[in-house]
Amino acid sequence: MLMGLYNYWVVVVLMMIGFYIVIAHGNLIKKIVGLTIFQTSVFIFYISMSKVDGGTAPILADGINQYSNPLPHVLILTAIVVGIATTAVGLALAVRIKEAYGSIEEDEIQKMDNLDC
Amino acid sequence: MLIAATLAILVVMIMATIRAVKGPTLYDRVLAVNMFGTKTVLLISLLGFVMGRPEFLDIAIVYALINFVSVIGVLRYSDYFTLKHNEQQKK
Amino acid sequence: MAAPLCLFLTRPRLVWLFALIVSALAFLFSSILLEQVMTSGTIIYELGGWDAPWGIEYRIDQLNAFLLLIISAISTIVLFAADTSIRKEIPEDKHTHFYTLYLLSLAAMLGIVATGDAFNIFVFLEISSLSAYALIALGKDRRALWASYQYLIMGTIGATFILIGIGLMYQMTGTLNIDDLSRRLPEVAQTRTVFTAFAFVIVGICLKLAMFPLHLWLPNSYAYAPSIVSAFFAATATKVAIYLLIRFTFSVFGLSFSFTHLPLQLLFVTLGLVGIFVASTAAIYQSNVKHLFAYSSIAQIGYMIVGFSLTSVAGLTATLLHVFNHALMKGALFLALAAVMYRIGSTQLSQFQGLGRQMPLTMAAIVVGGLSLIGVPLTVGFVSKWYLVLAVLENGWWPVAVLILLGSLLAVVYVWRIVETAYFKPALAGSETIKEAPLTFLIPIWTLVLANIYFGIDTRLSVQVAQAAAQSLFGVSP
Amino acid sequence: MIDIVLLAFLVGVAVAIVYMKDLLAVVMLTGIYSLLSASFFVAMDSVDVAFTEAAVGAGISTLLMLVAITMTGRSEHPERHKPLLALAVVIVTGSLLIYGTLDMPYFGSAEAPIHQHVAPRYINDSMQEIGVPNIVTSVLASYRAFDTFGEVVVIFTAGIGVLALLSVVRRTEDSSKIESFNTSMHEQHLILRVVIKMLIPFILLFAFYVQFHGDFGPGGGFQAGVIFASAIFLYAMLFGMNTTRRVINQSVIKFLAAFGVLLYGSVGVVSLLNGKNFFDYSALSSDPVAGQHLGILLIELGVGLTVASVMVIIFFNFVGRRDISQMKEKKDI
Amino acid sequence: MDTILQVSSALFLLIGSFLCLSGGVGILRFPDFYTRMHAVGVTETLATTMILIGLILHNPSFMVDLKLLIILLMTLFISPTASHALANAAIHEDMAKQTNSKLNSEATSSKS
Repeated sequence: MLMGLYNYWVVVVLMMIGFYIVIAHGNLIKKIVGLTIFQTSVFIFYISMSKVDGGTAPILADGINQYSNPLPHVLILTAIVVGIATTAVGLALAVRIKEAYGSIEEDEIQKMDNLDC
Repeated sequence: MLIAATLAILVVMIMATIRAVKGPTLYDRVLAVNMFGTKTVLLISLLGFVMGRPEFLDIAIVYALINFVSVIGVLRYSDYFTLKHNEQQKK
Repeated sequence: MAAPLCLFLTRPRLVWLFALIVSALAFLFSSILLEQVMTSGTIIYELGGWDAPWGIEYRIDQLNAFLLLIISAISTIVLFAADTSIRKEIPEDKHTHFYTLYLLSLAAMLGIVATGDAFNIFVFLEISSLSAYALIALGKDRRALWASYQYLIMGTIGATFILIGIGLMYQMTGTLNIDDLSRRLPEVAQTRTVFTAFAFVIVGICLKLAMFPLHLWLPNSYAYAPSIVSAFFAATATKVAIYLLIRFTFSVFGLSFSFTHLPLQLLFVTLGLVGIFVASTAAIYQSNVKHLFAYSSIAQIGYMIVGFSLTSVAGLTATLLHVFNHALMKGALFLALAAVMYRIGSTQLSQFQGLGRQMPLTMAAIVVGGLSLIGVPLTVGFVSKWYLVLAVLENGWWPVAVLILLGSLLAVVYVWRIVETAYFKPALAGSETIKEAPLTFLIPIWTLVLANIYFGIDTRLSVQVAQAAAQSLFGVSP
Repeated sequence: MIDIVLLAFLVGVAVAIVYMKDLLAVVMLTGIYSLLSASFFVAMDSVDVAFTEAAVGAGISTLLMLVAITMTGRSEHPERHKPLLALAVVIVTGSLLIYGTLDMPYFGSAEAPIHQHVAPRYINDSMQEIGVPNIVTSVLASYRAFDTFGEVVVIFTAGIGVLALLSVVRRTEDSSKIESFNTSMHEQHLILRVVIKMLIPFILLFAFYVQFHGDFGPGGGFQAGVIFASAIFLYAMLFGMNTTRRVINQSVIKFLAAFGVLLYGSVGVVSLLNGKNFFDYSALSSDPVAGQHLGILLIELGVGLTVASVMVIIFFNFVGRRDISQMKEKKDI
Repeated sequence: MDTILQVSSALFLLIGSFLCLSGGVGILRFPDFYTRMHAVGVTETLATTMILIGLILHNPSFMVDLKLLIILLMTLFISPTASHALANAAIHEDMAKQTNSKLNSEATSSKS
């Protein structure tokens, strides 16, 4: 049991580290970094489950009859693209926020907003 | 032998990471990241052989390339920081 | 069917007219689709010609078709007014971007609703959210940026949760197709993994839905986005999330699983009711009318959640009706606000003084919309609340019914505030020049308002469709 | 064995990221993190994903973050309060997930449902049905073509979104000033420029190889697009934006991005017009397998085009914005 | 023939790993940036070459050898260039700092 699920547990720890960065840190760029880690860990999770013991990469070749599951790979390819798209838009927003507020710290921005109201 | 080489590279990767975390200067970090990248290239090539399907070396080529691009990127943009920094000091 | 629609959107430099035509076409297609589905049952369309669990399919039953219709209708009507409003609120060089993003978001929402594949839902969800972030950030105020950023963080966390949930489900069943999932899940329903998957999917969707405790991103995003965008999203985005919630709990996991493993029913009813009260109370204290209506949206989501958690055909019918009706009223209200924004450049409540005389038609629309929010007879709001209360009573939950009615009283308070300022306070000095909104606003606003009244009186069409959809869901799930 | 080491390593890096305050270092560690996870993907047999993760995570997103922090500043404020609530939320979510893993099929076991239900068809029949040895490519481009279409649209949306957020109207006087400011920095990099000039043609060639070899080995439109774009980034970083703009016109790029999506879509429409379903490539040719081949080739081309041009758009807009804001700063001083 | 290939391949790999490790120790233990740079720069190129040659000897398939050769060539190009750029940038910054501190000290001395 320990070995059988070890991978998944580590992945969960990774996810939670990413998640923690997102919700606990106030810096906008750092939040996006956390988001990237969070998403990458989910990718690792998907890829881990596609592995078959003794299998190889799902590219057909003679003399091999045990392949790992290609479907999660496809999904994750798509998800990686989604991830980079989100990162790009998030960074663009962070840049604009810096221009508009002069800061990228959550609490400072919040303070300025409260003044605005 | 392949396995031994793989392990050696993993150990070196860990060392590089420690340096990247410790710093102290920006350049130390870039150096460590660069080294890390090169070692990843080697690791990938070795892994291909260890797992018995060495046809996929394309990935290693990409790694080498991307590593280079990002090192250049870091250097190029670190210039901005130092320039800004210097200007501020001059003022 | 809906697939070819997705193609139009990618042409850049498309102008408003083009967008309008596309959207109208979408509307046309979805009406035909609804007609077909109502007469001949579920339509399945296999993309790529591969049959279901291997390829991706569009699976359209009454529920999807109904939502497709709502979304495309609202988008067409809103777009009609977009041109005038956008000219005022967004710099010239960004117009093409605006329309491209708008269409992308429309297509993505249609995609979410139409597709029958769990992972495909995630992809479309991200398209629609990405375009939403960008659209909201186009707002003039700098707070739009911050609101959009918060939305981005929350939205991405939500999407990632859904992704984890889908992954867990996939791991237990080996399939991604919704229909196939619903067939294979019961075998493994007792495992802890499926339970976790369920929890993650639900939490993820609730984040997107802005259900009560997770609603923090919504008011600011709606308040600072360009008015047209607020109108579009207020009327559609949460509906899509509701759809997902219904789809996952009823079709994928199945009724018995969803509501027996967790105290979900109790949880949702409580959260729904608390949501109604907290959000309505918050709405009363807002000084910006956009904020006010944004909070009222959260309250309305509370009603939908209550109806949904009744797990009876009547309750679900009420929810679907409310989805439809809420889209109509919020569309009308936010469009009217867009018109106000166009004329006076602000939606602060204090600026509304005397507007009842200067922009009579617009303000009348707001009043009708507000009445509908309260649930006055002859408006659509009444119909859905009526069905909701009936459904609640059917379950014998007296206190809940009373609370729902009390919630409506709160709505009276905040709507009254607007009416009072607009009609019974003297006009601000220097505001004599304010004229009625241009025709491009009035036509779509009043189309929606009249629809509000029409569907409030003649309830056959909407009720029939909603009931059919609800019944089919209960038929599907064991 | 190797995967366990890699995973432990990943955790270490992630923890380090939590504690680092210097954003520049954080970004570099993120680069390391994604290189590591890419190595892990190789160990898990998913070469295509490793390919993409390396190119995207270590390359593109690191670069974008770098450019972003040149605009936003590189240090993070120390936390002022203990984020106990956040910790609690994280622990609850984490333990829920761990709880969920308890009933999961063991890692690597071939009896897991995912290896039993849908996937075998891909593995056993895709050769006859599609005729492409790389199963990932055939699933990506044919069985689940619509997902991939969504993916292209996502990246396109991101491109438009970034354009909407960051694009600025440039004036020529500004750009000439920026250029003079930039050239002063380029002079110190003579060797770099020579080497990179030599490398760029090879990179482009390699990108084409990846693009068209995707049927047989790892790779495909997306990866090729990213590599292509990274060659352009290299050029732009060393020779200045203006020179690059002269080579690659922004509106052309925008057109290409849209063209890629349209190409993808029109492949679907053609099969629709031929009376088959959307994205049914067998309609493209009398022989279904040949039709599949052609379809995959075309849509991969569409993906490649869109990805490359969107990446370039995003990067150009970030850098362009930065240059402008820097000019303003200089004027202020 | 085959055994010779195997043995020589193993030998190359061994040398490569050793060089790698020494580089790793170098980057960890050396006192300042320039010495660390030296440790990495010197070992890295050679270590990579050794390991790649070891792999080439290991595998008889032509396509794979070709790719390995490409990687080898690229590393030979890239890694010294990167090292050069890095050292260059570092020196620049150091000089800038020195002049700055000189300016500063002059300024303070002139004040006093």
